[in-house]
Amino acid sequence: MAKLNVSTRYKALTRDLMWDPKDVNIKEIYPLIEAEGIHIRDPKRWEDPFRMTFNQYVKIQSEKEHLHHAIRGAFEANHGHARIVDSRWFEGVKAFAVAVQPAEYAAHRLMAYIGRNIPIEAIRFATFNQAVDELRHAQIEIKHYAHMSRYYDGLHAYSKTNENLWFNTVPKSFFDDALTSGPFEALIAISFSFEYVFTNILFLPFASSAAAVGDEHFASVGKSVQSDESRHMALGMAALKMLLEEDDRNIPIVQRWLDKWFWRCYRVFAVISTLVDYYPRIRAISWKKAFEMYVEDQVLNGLFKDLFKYGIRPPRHFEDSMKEKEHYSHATMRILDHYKHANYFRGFRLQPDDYDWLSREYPNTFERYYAPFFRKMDDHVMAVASPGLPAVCAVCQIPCEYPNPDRPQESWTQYVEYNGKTHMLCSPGCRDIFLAEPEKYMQWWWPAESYLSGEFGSSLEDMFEYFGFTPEEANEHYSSRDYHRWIRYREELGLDKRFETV
Amino acid sequence: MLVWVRVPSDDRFLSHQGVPAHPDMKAQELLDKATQMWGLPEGKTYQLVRLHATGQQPVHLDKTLQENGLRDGDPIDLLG
Amino acid sequence: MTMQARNLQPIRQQPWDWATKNEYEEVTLREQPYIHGHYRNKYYKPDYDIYDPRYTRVRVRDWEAFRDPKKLWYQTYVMTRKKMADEVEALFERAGKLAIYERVDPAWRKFSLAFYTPLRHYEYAGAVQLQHVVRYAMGCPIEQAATYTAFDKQGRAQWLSTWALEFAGGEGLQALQHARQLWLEDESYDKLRSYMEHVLVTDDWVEVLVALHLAIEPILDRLAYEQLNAISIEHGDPVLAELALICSEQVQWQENWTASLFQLIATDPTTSRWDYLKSLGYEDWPGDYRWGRTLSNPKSTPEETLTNQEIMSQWASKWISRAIQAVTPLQSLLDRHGISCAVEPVMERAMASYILPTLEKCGIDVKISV
Amino acid sequence: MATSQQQYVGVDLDKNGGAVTDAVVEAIQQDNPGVELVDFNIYVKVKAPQRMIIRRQLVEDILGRNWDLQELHMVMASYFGFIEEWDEEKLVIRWSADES
Repeated sequence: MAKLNVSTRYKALTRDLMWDPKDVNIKEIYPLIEAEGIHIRDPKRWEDPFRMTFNQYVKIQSEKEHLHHAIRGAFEANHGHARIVDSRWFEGVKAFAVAVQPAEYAAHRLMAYIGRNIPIEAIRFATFNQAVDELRHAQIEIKHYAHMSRYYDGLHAYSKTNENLWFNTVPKSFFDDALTSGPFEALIAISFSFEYVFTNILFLPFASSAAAVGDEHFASVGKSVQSDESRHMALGMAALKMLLEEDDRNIPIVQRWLDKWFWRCYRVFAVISTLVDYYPRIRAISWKKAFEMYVEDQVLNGLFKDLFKYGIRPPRHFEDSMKEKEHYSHATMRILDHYKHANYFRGFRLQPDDYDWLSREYPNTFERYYAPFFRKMDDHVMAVASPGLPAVCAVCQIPCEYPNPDRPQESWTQYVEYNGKTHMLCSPGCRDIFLAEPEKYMQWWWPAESYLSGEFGSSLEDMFEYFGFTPEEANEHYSSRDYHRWIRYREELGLDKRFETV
Repeated sequence: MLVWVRVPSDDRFLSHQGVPAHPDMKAQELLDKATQMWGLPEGKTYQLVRLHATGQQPVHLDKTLQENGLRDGDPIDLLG
Repeated sequence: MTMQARNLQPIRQQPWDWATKNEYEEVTLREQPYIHGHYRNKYYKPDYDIYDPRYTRVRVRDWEAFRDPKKLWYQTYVMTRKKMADEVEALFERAGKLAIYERVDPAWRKFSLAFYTPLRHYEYAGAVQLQHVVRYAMGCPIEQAATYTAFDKQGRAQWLSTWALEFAGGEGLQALQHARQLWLEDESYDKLRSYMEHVLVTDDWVEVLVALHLAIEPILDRLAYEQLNAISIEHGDPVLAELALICSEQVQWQENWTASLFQLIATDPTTSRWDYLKSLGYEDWPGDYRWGRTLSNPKSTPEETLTNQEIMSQWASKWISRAIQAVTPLQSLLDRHGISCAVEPVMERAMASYILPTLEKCGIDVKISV
Repeated sequence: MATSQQQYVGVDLDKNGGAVTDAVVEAIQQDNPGVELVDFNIYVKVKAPQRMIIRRQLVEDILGRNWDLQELHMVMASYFGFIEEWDEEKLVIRWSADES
């Protein structure tokens, strides 16, 4: 037969499969299609540039799986966990594990929701692929920490921790927000804002750090996951362009979503900034530089210049995120140190090389505003602990402890009156998101009320039981049993032996 | 009822911390609870200020929380 | 692990506090959060939680108890499907090289294009509605199986399309177009198309699974991927028969896992839809609504008065009757092309070999009215 | 909008790709003006002003074996720009701000 080219063939396989129903109302099949005010005229002309078919998908993905699980198998068999340069890295990996992995799972359910409810075949098969990919990511990450959990603390009840711990309400509320949105908003939220604007910064620097500290397994997790993200980014870009070009009435709606989800994504990445700047003892890049490279250069200076012709301006408060880049990781690490006695991943005493690196990378801010705080822990790791349970931001759920980047000695906390209550927000970015949909954000579940009301029992032990871990699994790394375990594993393997050469 | 008390002078840069409270309790009682919780030095004079979207409002220590118009979930600054 | 030095002993043999027996369970159990969802849906069922037992009428004591008999997780899924994809591609390549399509009996050629090509729409519609199941089903064990099943259906829709493109030679695109017309306008397909449209507006995710995997597919897939295989070969077309064999491997798995799910549901005597919380260790959890920020107390929703078996029986009766009505008119298509194959015995066999035994294991009676 | 700063497009390639990654980088350098490389430990970021083309034939010539553009999926960890074309023969990534 005459060989069809890739584009024609892809269209033949993925298009015209749906039809206008004759015996039911199409609005019953797609009840949400008009809910958000988006107008679609001729979506047929759009296309997912990756043109991945079922056969290509399973072939490429099984090769990726094969490569990744071979690395995993070797790492596990050789006790790679004992061979990394410093075990505090695992505390960062734990943070990643219990924060990012449930997010992947939520994204899996979310992509199914989007694919089911947006009847645009041009992007639909890409959403179906992504729904399966996200399950892949969740499972690769689980396999990674299933092994860790056999040797280290903190992960053995991850689902309980995910459901009940204050820290996990941060990523959970982010994806819950998208899951409860309309399908087009969810598409912009995840495929565009999350995947295109921010996942680079999640997987590229972190995988590089993993390789630098010798965690081959985690480097492979990062790289293998990221290798699917190009497809997800392509979906996000195609969807964004389609919505903007289909109808002018979509533009202000899309702008509103970009405003909201840029800041929402930026804030959910707060802990990632500490995984870039603090947890690895050998860093690949600083948060500040990664932000400049991936967000400022590639997105604000690249993409948003292109979107100008549609009347789209850079997302609201993007200047704030640029200002905050000198503060973000330090202020976030400070928050983690306040509550490290009640978290499944530990803080740690900064070491001399950490002070050197942080001062060098952040000459304008670190020594002046943050180093004194971290030095307080030199004698006593609990010196900076919070006396109680913090008020958290009603949108992003992070404790309201960010400094105003213009005046770093002052708090950035915002107070808003709604429905007979004063609501607290961590920043002007989150405040504006709250004000746009207060009826949504007043529904957030915040464990402080439950903890303080004694719902989970009257003692601290009861509360930890509810979190899914014990007080011994929290606190500071270098004084923890995990650190001593790691030393023992290394001794057993003879890793710290010095061999004289004469 | 729960109120959120912050000590802006604390150099740990902490946010408001939850304090279980009761509408009928005197503000002085809340102040004592909060100073104890935050580990502030005894024998000094402190005051409470309620924070609003529109500004600040002093809390009268001899009145109850209800008389002060304090509501569940209100943020308060403890100044000293 | 006895080989391991004492100082390298793991601190726990099981990675999680909940018991797992294998890799599949390790990456599947307790994946979905069950409580403390943050917001209610903005548009669809705005009173419901993100993961809410009220998305179906049936009640299950422990949603995590379901197991896929094939224990598929992502790795094993893509590895087995890669093998199938390789087989399908090799099959088409050999067929081209051996010029098999040129030797196929002309009557079969016309019939097979008219019968198999429109089924891409049927497979696709099933894949789309399974996305609804993936979003709203309770727990990862169930929705994970639905996820791969949906992907399989998508794959079969593409295999059938590829087959038609290859088989029709230079007129491949027209063949797809013609098949779409048949699907929309030919009266042999009228009832089947209508059936799939009604599946697409079925809201209860368990009912969707009943409609797809207990009614239409056991019948139609047996006809398309089993019964016609020998007839295909008789007409000089081994390609379609081999493709159908690969498809039927997927179909058997989808029937097996849904059958065990139906059994789990039908034999569960639970009367409260909130009982699953006990199995998760949240026995006394009063619900997040009590903080007064959410719209309503989900537990004030009245419970079903019917048992799971009664509900399943209603669904099965309704959808099996309709499925028979949907497949029966395909006889006229066979007759029109002079293919001697009777649809009715295929339906009887599907009932006897799969549908009735499954219903029996569930303890369900059905009233079939055709 | 005035282009005060250069708009770059580009790809992040996984260095595990070995010879394939090297060949793709070389092909990009040969076919596109102003290419810059940023070495990133396990990745190499390859960027070019405004537009970038990757041609299958050239990669194949450099690599000295048959090479399918689909293999790029294995090494392309990320990209920036709009994918304008991706068929059997070439991948084109570009910004389009200067068109309007």
